[in-house]
This record gives sequence, structure tokens and C-alpha cells, in this order.
Amino acid sequence: MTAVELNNVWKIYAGDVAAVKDVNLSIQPGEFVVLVGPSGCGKSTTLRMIAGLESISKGEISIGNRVVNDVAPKDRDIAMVFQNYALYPHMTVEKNIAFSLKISGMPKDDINKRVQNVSEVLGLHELLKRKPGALSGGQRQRVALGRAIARDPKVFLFDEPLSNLDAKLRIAMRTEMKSLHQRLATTTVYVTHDQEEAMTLGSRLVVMNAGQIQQVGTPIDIYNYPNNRFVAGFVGSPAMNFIEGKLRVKAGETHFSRNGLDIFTGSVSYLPDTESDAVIGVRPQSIMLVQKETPGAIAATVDQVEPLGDQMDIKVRIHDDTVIIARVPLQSGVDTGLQIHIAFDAEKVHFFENSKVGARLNRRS
Amino acid sequence: MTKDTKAAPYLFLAPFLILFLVFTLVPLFQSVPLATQHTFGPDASIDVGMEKFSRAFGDPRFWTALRNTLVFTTGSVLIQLPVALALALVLNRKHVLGRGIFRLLFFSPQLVGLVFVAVLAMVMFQKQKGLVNSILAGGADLIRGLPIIGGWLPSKSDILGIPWLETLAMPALIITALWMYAGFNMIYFLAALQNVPKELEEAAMIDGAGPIRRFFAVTLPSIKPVAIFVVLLSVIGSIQVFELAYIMLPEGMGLQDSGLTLVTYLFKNGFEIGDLGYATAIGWLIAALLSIAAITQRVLNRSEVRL
Amino acid sequence: MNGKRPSISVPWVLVHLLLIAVSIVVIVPLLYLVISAFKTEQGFLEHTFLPLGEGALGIDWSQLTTKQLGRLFSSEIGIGRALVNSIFLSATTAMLATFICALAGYASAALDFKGKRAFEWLVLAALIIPPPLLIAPSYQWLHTLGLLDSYTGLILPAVAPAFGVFLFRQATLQSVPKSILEAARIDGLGEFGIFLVIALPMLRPMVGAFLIITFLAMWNNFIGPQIVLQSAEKQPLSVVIYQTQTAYYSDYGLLMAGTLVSILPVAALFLFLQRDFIAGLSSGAVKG
Amino acid sequence: MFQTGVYRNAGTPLSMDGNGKVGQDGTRRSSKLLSLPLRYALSPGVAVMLVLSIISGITIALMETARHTGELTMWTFAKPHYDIYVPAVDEWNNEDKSEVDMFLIGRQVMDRRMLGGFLGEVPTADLLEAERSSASLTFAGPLDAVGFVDLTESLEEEGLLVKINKPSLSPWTYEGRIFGIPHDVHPVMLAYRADIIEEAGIDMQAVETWDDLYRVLGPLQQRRSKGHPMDRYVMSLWDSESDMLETLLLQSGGGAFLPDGTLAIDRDINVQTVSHMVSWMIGPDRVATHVPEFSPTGDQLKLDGHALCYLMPDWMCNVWRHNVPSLEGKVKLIPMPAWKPGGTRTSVWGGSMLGIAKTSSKQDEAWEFAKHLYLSEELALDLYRSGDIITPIREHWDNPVFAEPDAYFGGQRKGLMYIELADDVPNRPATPYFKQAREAVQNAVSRTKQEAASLDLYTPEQIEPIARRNLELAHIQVKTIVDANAFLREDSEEVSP
Repeated sequence: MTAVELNNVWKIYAGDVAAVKDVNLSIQPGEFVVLVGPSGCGKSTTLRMIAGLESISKGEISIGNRVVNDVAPKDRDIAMVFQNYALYPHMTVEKNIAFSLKISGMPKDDINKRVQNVSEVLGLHELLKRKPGALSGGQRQRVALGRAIARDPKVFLFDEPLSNLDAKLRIAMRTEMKSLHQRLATTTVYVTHDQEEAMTLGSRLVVMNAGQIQQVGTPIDIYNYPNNRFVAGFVGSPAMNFIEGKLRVKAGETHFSRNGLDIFTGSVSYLPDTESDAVIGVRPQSIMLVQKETPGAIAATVDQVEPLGDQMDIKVRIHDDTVIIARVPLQSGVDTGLQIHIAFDAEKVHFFENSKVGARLNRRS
Repeated sequence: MTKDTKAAPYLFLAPFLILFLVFTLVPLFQSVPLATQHTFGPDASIDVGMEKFSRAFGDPRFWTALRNTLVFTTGSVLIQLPVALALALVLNRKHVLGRGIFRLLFFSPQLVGLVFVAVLAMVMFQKQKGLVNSILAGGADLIRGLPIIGGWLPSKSDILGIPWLETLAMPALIITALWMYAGFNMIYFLAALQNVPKELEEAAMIDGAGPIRRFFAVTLPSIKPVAIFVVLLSVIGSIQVFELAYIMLPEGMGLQDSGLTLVTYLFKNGFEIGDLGYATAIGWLIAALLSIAAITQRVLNRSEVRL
Repeated sequence: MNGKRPSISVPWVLVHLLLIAVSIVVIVPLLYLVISAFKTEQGFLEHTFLPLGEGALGIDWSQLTTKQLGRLFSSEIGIGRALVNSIFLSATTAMLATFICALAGYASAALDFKGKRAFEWLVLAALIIPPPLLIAPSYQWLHTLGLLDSYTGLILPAVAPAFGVFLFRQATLQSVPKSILEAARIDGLGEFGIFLVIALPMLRPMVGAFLIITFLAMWNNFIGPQIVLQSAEKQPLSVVIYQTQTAYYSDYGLLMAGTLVSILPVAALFLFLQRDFIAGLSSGAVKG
Repeated sequence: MFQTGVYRNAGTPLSMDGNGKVGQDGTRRSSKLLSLPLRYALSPGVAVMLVLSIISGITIALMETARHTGELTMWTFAKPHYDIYVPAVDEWNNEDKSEVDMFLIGRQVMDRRMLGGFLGEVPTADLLEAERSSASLTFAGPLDAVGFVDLTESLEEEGLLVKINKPSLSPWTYEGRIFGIPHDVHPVMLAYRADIIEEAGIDMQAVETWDDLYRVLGPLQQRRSKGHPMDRYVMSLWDSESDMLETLLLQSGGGAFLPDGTLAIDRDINVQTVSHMVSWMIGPDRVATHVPEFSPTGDQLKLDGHALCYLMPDWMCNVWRHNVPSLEGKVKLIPMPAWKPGGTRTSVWGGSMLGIAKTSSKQDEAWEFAKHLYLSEELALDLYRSGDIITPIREHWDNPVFAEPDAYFGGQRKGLMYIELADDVPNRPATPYFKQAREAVQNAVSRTKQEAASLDLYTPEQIEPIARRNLELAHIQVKTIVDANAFLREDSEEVSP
């Protein structure tokens, strides 16, 4: 049994603009799936198709093994939390939470019990008689959450629910949502453009771009083994460094050079023999400061230094002015204008085809 | 999307569309053939082609009505709107006491309603005993003793006999409209002024611009879209002036047609004589006049106003 | 007052003097109306304003009378029925027009459907049809429909003004976020329920403003009842007052009393809905 | 795995399959709208409107059912008429004949509604008392479109035609058909302030012409102080009073129409009369002033003696009696001064008829009531006693009531004086263009007055060319309207709408 299943789902707008292309996805009960991608990638549209707010152009969506293509949103047994909370401004918090229950004809006593329960879980007791206009952003967010929980749906749908909050609150809410999900264990589909949020929240991530799924997997999986150059660049902060060049792999020996300079030499597992144009991807966290004599060391000039507490991001330039960002310990004594040497952690370099898709070359184990 | 969601928008539009079709579009289309007929009421009619239009162009009373209407429109816009803007500017200042009360007060004539304002004005502009002439005569008495001006003043009985409603219909109408609408238009200007960003004014103040400069350099350009909207509304409304004149003036138009307006003339022809054809032809000419006004404002304001 | 004392300066005094002067110009006619409503035919002639004489505040109060008001409600003039007619016509029209325009304006702003662009163009085009053009053909058409001398013939043409649809469309775009409608859809409301229970309350300032606008328009409608209604007992105040003016030309006291009776209900209603009205009017103007 | 831990204690029956949830089966949907929290849709404004609409609607419904509707309805336009008819109508209703409901409706409103009713086939009253200008409106279409019942035969059959004073019938006789019973004769006399004039030792009986009048009374014109205009004039006459202008034009033998109804605004007699009238109204020695009729202002001026002489049709006696009661005994009447020695000493001002609407379903009852109201001797006497109006039925003129001295007019036998003039009342043809012609003539007089005054031309001879030009313009203006009436063209052919 799957909680939500998308089979070859397309969304095509007037004028043949495809917002979602052939999406296949199967979500297990109790999973917390995060759809993540840059704005306009089709993640929201996908979510809205699950909710029934957008019609499905092609394909099939089922919720709880029931095809819901022609089922009205209210009958899909879902609840949704919107980016701007979408609270009814003329109703009190209590009424907002109780609204859908009332519509469904639930007896008054049961409604009251549910509202009590929900407000207990979310700490809304003080706010029940207030109207949304009198609440802070975080409180509104909580009420929106409460409204969704009260329905006790089969699936929660979240459409960038935290993006209107300030940074501190956002992080606090993340934790709260995570623990909430652990308590309720309700299937959740969550949309965000913030990869960090996606990584912390999701039990599984679905990275989307240009209407297509790029990769599905656990956060660790995706971080460590991005399927293609897009995913690699999208996930992780600061973003992965990409350097185009020539790749030659022969007998387990990998050699990557650019404009005549050796960038990387070493042995990379699961990389088939080849000799081609390629792109090497290195996360700033996988770059080490080394001595000049270290094998594979590259000379670089420090352009900029950005301290971040006990670490710092440095922007360096190598011989042909290619810029590389690296994250190094604060105590390393690096400063602007200095000549230093860097090297890449052989276990953590990624190779991609130098093509539009940029598929991964070094297969995972 | 389910079936009833797809039907819903059409069901929502249906009441409007049906009523609009029946009570606006049908008469609109009927107005074309009707303008080419001579009628006596809704049942008896004869086709006369374009005769009604040629008659209008050769009809001195039509031209009188057109001239009066344009005088009223010009007078209304040129006097009323600056007054409204001035009141709004004053009331927009933070340190004015009782702003809410003044705003409500200036707006209050609007509540009386056109018909009732007309009745009130009819009584107030009476000769001899009307309030307007009484006040004017009283005022004249007060300053009669002054040198130079005092000697030029007309006599009391002349002032009491000022024939507002007979031959001075246009000034009387313009004054009445000023009284009634200045406060109403003030509300529009006030709303616009409240949307002028404070920073702009402050920046200009820091740049050393005086109040007058600030008004022309900052305030006026900021409220230009609303100002043009209000001018257009006033022009359109003034061109259609009817109740005020019809109820206020003897026989609905004063002496020598001094207060005959286009819509009054339309009404008289259509409903006091029964010639609906001529009334409709005049209606088309009014429509032409209004579209000239609308096009003018569009040209003047190409970029700012989006309807 | 926010605790900040206004600085009293020469311009400050001048501005207030000006405001007070304008206020007097505005108020005097209204006072004149009220005072005249309590004068007899003779009293009106003898005193321009208040009857001065012996009495409190130097005014001869005994010269003022409510006789004129009483006469208005007698069977001779029957302003009571006209008052009820006006209330019925105005309230019914205001309600229907607001409902119909809100429904259509909301749909054209918040819902997706085929022909949406065409509808928007229709509304914009309808805004420029000048009412005087339609007077004569409407009369002929109402005659064909057999709606002359009926309230229906007066109300129906007034309840679908295109500018109302336009106003509500703007208000919906401005103050009803789509996500709230979607939330309601997920919560299980039907489309009509969403409109009634979710959208209408959010459009409240415009609803209040439009109710007043349409109420006033019908209350002050003169040309409509003049040409559509026939029976004496069906006439609203606007026509009855005009009729009183032409039949009782010389009795200005009576005329002013009738005018007073005609404007008091409107003033009361306006004061009640004032806040909404100003808000709606302002938003309409600024976004217009 | 599908836990609902939060609700473990809620006791809510939750099924697990998602299809059978409470309220989500179609059976409850019909009642859904009613279960909505509709109070959210009811903003204060909507609630108020709803309440107002319902209450007023119910009130109207109740008033409609409670409303007493007589079998016949009648509209009149004049307050004095209304007041006179009230007892008569009550009496008629008490006698258990057909019941009559009478309404007072302002003239402009009545014009509109009468025409609207006749043309739009919506109900008007069964009986309409119409003033001349109103009745003339109904003649603008084809003859069969006249909304009044043709009474010619009925009047003839009952021998009424011979009984009625001839000139009184003329305004209601169109194309030889009579569409109403005349209400009045309305001869005009000249009223003068006897108190002031007699005190000055002037004998008004010596006045025969207008020139006599101004010569004799001129010295009484007064100036309160130097440099101020006069506050006493001989005559009340002003260009804004179109009725007065018409009265004088008719007296002089002029008028906008020839007896056959042909338009003749620019004829010589009109030019001469207008020139004279204008000469009275302008210049340093003007003798006429403006005392508006039907106006509180005018009444005050009458009390002040602002003008010494007034045109006084019979019905106007009643207006004075009521509006300026304190002038009792201070006013007297003489026949109007003639334009030439031996000329006509009276004219006509106003006039109304009682017509029966073709749309009436009770034309016979209406005819009965109309005869009673207009033709019975009893009413004729009432009309005189309470309205000062002389009946057009000649046989009642012998009644002694007309010979009673009238205290208001210094004990004069006013009734007889008016009756004596009845034969000389000028004829006025029925015409659809009455109103337009009257407006055009008035405008011509008004313009003549303005132009002459601005050129300092004050004698009739000097004014004549100006008057002629303006009257010619007025003639052309009305002629255009006459010509535009396609119904009256020879080759006109009606089309159905």
C-alpha cells in the first residue's frame, strides 16, 4: 500500500507550456517527503495537483490506492498548509480550526474535543478567541498547522509553510514540525525551495528542476551522491564548486586537468575508464589547505575571506583565474592576498558529464 | 477539478450577464433604430431616417442646451475641483484639529441627494425672500458705508431681485453643484494624498523645497492619476446634469432656456412631448460628447490610468 | 490626540479660520432646511432664518411648528407611503445589486474559466455606455416587456451595473488571496459557500460602500421612477417631493419639511455604515 | 502505522478508508448550504438592508391590501380645484353611486404621467382634469392616438353643446372633435389697489385703454429715496410670466396661432403688442414690475403694494383671497383696459377640462361623474362660492349667487362683472404646439426686452424692429418643430415598432 502515488503525471498549461513533465513518485504511509527545487521547477504545481487545486493534464494520482484525478479536494482526505497560512481573517482561531470539521457535519462536542486536543499539542490555548489579524507570524503558522492537524487527514500537504517567517523562527519551527511528524506519523508532502530546510525535515527528498524529477532519495544520499550536476549544485551550502576540464581515467588512476594544469590526480572508486571532457565537483567542505609539497596541491591566491564563527569561507583563484570557494578552519591563518595551496578530498570529489544534463560519472557503490 | 467547480464561474456570472443583456444591451441595440424614428410614445412611430440628427444640428435650442451643458461642466471642473483639492490639502495636515469632523461635515451635502438639494436650492435662490439674496443684501448693507466700493454696490432691492432661477440659471447651478460635490471630491483627493509616500515629501524638504514647490514637484505628480480620474468623473457627471436643473428651475430650464441642459432637453422631447426618436438622437450626441471627453483624458494620461 | 501639542502659529490659526468659514457655508443651507421645515407658509415669509422675538436665546419658539410634518403624513400628501416605497426600492436594489455584482466581480477575479478575458472586456466596455442614451429605448423596451408601472421595472435594470462588477473585481484582486479560497476548497466548502462565507466577509469594506452607493442611487433616482412608475401610490420620495413642489408651490415650509423627512433616513444609514463607505470609496479611487 | 495519536482520547469515530468519513458522503450535501455559518456573510450593512427590505416589503403589501380603492380615480393638478372638489366627491361617494378617489398631482408630473399612460398603455386615472398646456400635449400624434375619449357625440346627444359658453370649448376641440368638458370660462379683469388709488382721488372708471391707465396712475409710482429704483409701479407684468404675456396678446387680437390652428407668431398684431408690453417693462419711466404669482415672495410684494394693478382672471380672485387675505376690501376690479378705444375689455388666462381616459374600463360611470362634477348647478355654485370660478354653463349664470356683493373686492358684484365679459373671451385653438409656442413667445419677449434695454430704446416704435426680429425667430423655431412632426405629414405612413 502506498499513501500517495503519482504515475506519469503531466501538467500542461495553455500554449503547451509543460510545468510538470512525466512525474512518477510513490510515497509510503508515514513518510515525510520534501519536494525541493528552485522556484518555477514544478514542485508547487505537483503538490497542488495532489491537493486537487490544479487539474491533472495527463497521468494519474492516487491517494490511499484510490485514483483521485476527479475527486474534489475536500474528498481527498488531505489537509494543506499554505505559504501565507490562508487563515480566514474574519474567524477566530478556534473557528478557523473547527471550520472544516463543522462543514463535514461533525457533532459539536467532538469538534470541541478536537480543537482542545490540537491547541494542547500546539500550545494555542491562549489564542483560541483571537482573530488571525491579532497574531504574530509564528502564531499564525501554528494555527495553520492546527487547522490541518484537526482534520486528521491521510496526507498533509505543506506549501512552503515556513518561508514567511524570520530566520530564527523558521529554524525553531522546523524542529517543531519534525517532532510533530514523529508524534502523528501522518504521511506528509512538503514543498520548499530551501535545500537546507529540505535536508533537515525530509525523510526522503525529491529534487525537481524544470518540471522533472532530478533525484529521489534520503538527504544523506542526495548530499553524498547527487545524480547530476543540477542536484549537486542545488544541495549543500555553500554551493559545490564546478570546474570544467579534461578527465582521463585509466586503470583506476584518475587524472583531471584544466588548461594544462593538473587539478586532481588520485584514485576514485567506481569511475569507469574514460578520456573525455568532464566537470569535477567539489564541495567547499571537501577542500583542504595543504603544503606546497603535498601531491595534488594546487597553488591559489586568496581573494576574499568570510569568517563564520569557528570556520571561514575563502574565495581563491587558481592559475587561470578559475574561482573556487573553500571552507577552512578559522585558525588556519589565511588572509586576503596570501598565496596558499589547496587539495581535494579524493573520497568526496564528484565527476559529471560536460553536457546539459551533466549526469554523474562516478557511480555509487 | 470536479464538474460543479467548472460550472460555478458561469453560474456566478449568469445573474449579471442575463440582467445586463436584457436591460442594457437590448436597449442599447434598440437605440439605433429608435434614433431614426419619429414617435408619439412607445407604440406609434414613423421612420424618418437621419432626420432627427439633422434636426438637432439645425435646432437652436439644442445648441443652447449644448452650450449650457459645457458652461456647467467647465464651471464645475474649474471651480469645484480646485476647492476640493484645497480642502483635502488642508485636512491632510496632521496638526489640524477635528479632521474627522470637518471631513464628515464637508461630505454631508452629498447625503442630501440631488433631488432634495435641487428643492432646497430652488427655495434658497428665490428672489426677494430667498436666503441667498437676503444674505447678499445684508452683506452689501454692511459694507455700503465704505468709501469707493460702497458707492458701486447695487441697491438693496436690486440685490434682492437677482433672478438666479430665471436668467442666471448657470451660476446658480454651478454654485449648487459646488456646494454639493466639493466635499465628495475632497474624499478622493484625501485618499490619494494619504498614499503619497512620506519619504518623498521629506526628501524634498531636505532638498530645501518650500511648500509651494513641494506641492508642484512632489504632491501633484503623486496624485496625478487620481486627479485625472476625478476630473474625468466630474466631466462625465456634469455633462449628464439633469435633476438639479430640471427641479430647481422654473419649467425645468429657466427663462430664455438659460438653464436648459442636454439631458433636460432629451427628457422634455421624449417624455413631455413623446418624441422618443429625437430623445434617442440627442442621447447619441451626448454619447459622442462623452467619448470625446474620455478620449481626451486617455490621451492626456496615456500611461498612468489603468481602468 | 497623541500627546503632541499642536503648535499654535499664525498659519495654524488661519487654516482653522478657513475651515470654520467653509463649514459655515456648508452648514447654513442645512440649518436653513431644518428651520424652514418647522415654519408655516406665513412664518417662512416673515423670517429669513430663525424667528427672532421674545423667548429663550432671543428666538420666538412659538412661531415654529410641527404642523407641516403632520400634514406630510396625512392622506392629503401621503408621504408615509412614499417613504416606505423609497426604503423598499432602495434597500432591495442595494442588496440585489451588491449580491449580483459581488458574485460576478468575485468570479471574474478569483475563478478560472473559459472566456474570462472576453468577460473582462465586456465589463470595461459597459462602463462607457452613457445612461442618457438608454433612457428612451429602455422606456420603450420596458413597455414591450409590460414592466411599466411596476417595481420590477425599476429594480431589475438597476441591479446589474457593470461598474459594480468592476469594483468588486478590483476589491477581490486586492484583498482576497487565492490560497484562502483553496484552503476553503480543501476544507470542504462548495464554490458558492466559499463566496458567501469566505470571500464576502473579506470584501466587507466594498460591500458596505457599494450598498451605500446603490442605496443612495436609488433613493435619489428621479428620472427612473418618473418614467417607469405611473400609480400615485407607488411613487418614491424623490418624485413625491417634486410633485409637492409643483402642486404646493407656495408652501415652502411644507416642501422643506418633506425634504427633511426624505434625507434623515439616508443620513442615519450613512452614519451607520460610514467607516466601510469611506474605506471602500478610497480603495476604489486609488486603485481605479 | 496510520496513527491518530492526538485523538486517542477524543472519542471521535474516525473510519480509516477515507471514503466513508462523516459528512463526506453525498447524502448530507443538500443540507450543506444551510449548515454554513451564514452569519459571516451578513455584514452589518447587508443585515440592515435585508431587514429594511423585508419590513418595507411587508408594509407595502399590507398597505396595498388595506388601501381603499374607489371604482373611479381622478387626477387634478390644482390645489384650489382639489379643495373645492373634496366635499363634492365625498357627497357623491356617500350617495352610494360609483366611488371616486381623487388625487392632487403637480402639473409637470401630471403631464408626464398622463402622456406616459396614454402612450404606454399603462393605467392613468379614469378622469383627468387637465390644464390647457397638458391637454394640448395629447394632440401631437395621429388623431386616434389622442388618449382622451371623444365626447363630441355625448355632448351633442345630451344637448350640452348649446348650453356651454362657446369660447370655453375651443381649447379642447381638435380636428372638430371635442375631448373634454370645459371647466371654466376664465375671463380676465384688472384688479387694482383701491385703497391706494382712491385715497389719491383717482377714479378708475375713467380708464378705458392701457394708455389711460398709465397716464392716470403714473403719478402714483414711488421712490423710497433718491438714487433707488422705485418701489411702487402701476402694473404687474413681467417677461418671466408667460401666462400674462399670452393673456395680453390674446386680448389685443393676437396670439401664437390663428383660429384655425395655423402658427402665426410673427404677425403684425403680435409685434405691436409685444413692443408695447416691452416698453412698459424697461427704461427710466417703466411702469411694470415683477410680482410673481404662486410665490410667497410675490404675495409679500402684493401686500407691500409693489404694483397697483394686476391681471385678474376669475380663479385668481380665489388665490388672492387665500394667499393675501389681509388685502380684503382693498382690491377692486374693472374690465381690462382696451388696446384701442372701443376694443375688447377682457381676455382669458388658464383653463382646464375634464377628460375621460380611453384606457378607463368604466367610461360610462366616469361620464356620469364628470357631468355631475362639472355641469350640475350645485357644483357650479360651489365652484363660484369656494373657487370664484364662473361656470361655462350659461343657464346657471342667472343664479343670484353671482350677484352677491364680494367683501374682498370692496363689495363689488364680481360674478356679474365676469359673466358680462364671458362672451368677449377670445377663442384659442387646440394645438399640440401650445407649449412650445408659449415658450418661444416668452423667449422672444424676454430677448426683445434685454436688447432694447441695452440699446436704450424705450418707446414702442423704437422697440418694434427688435420685437419683429425676435418674433420671426420664434416663429421659425416652432415651425421647425411643427414640420418635424412626421405624423402630420400628408404622406406619413405608420410603422409598428
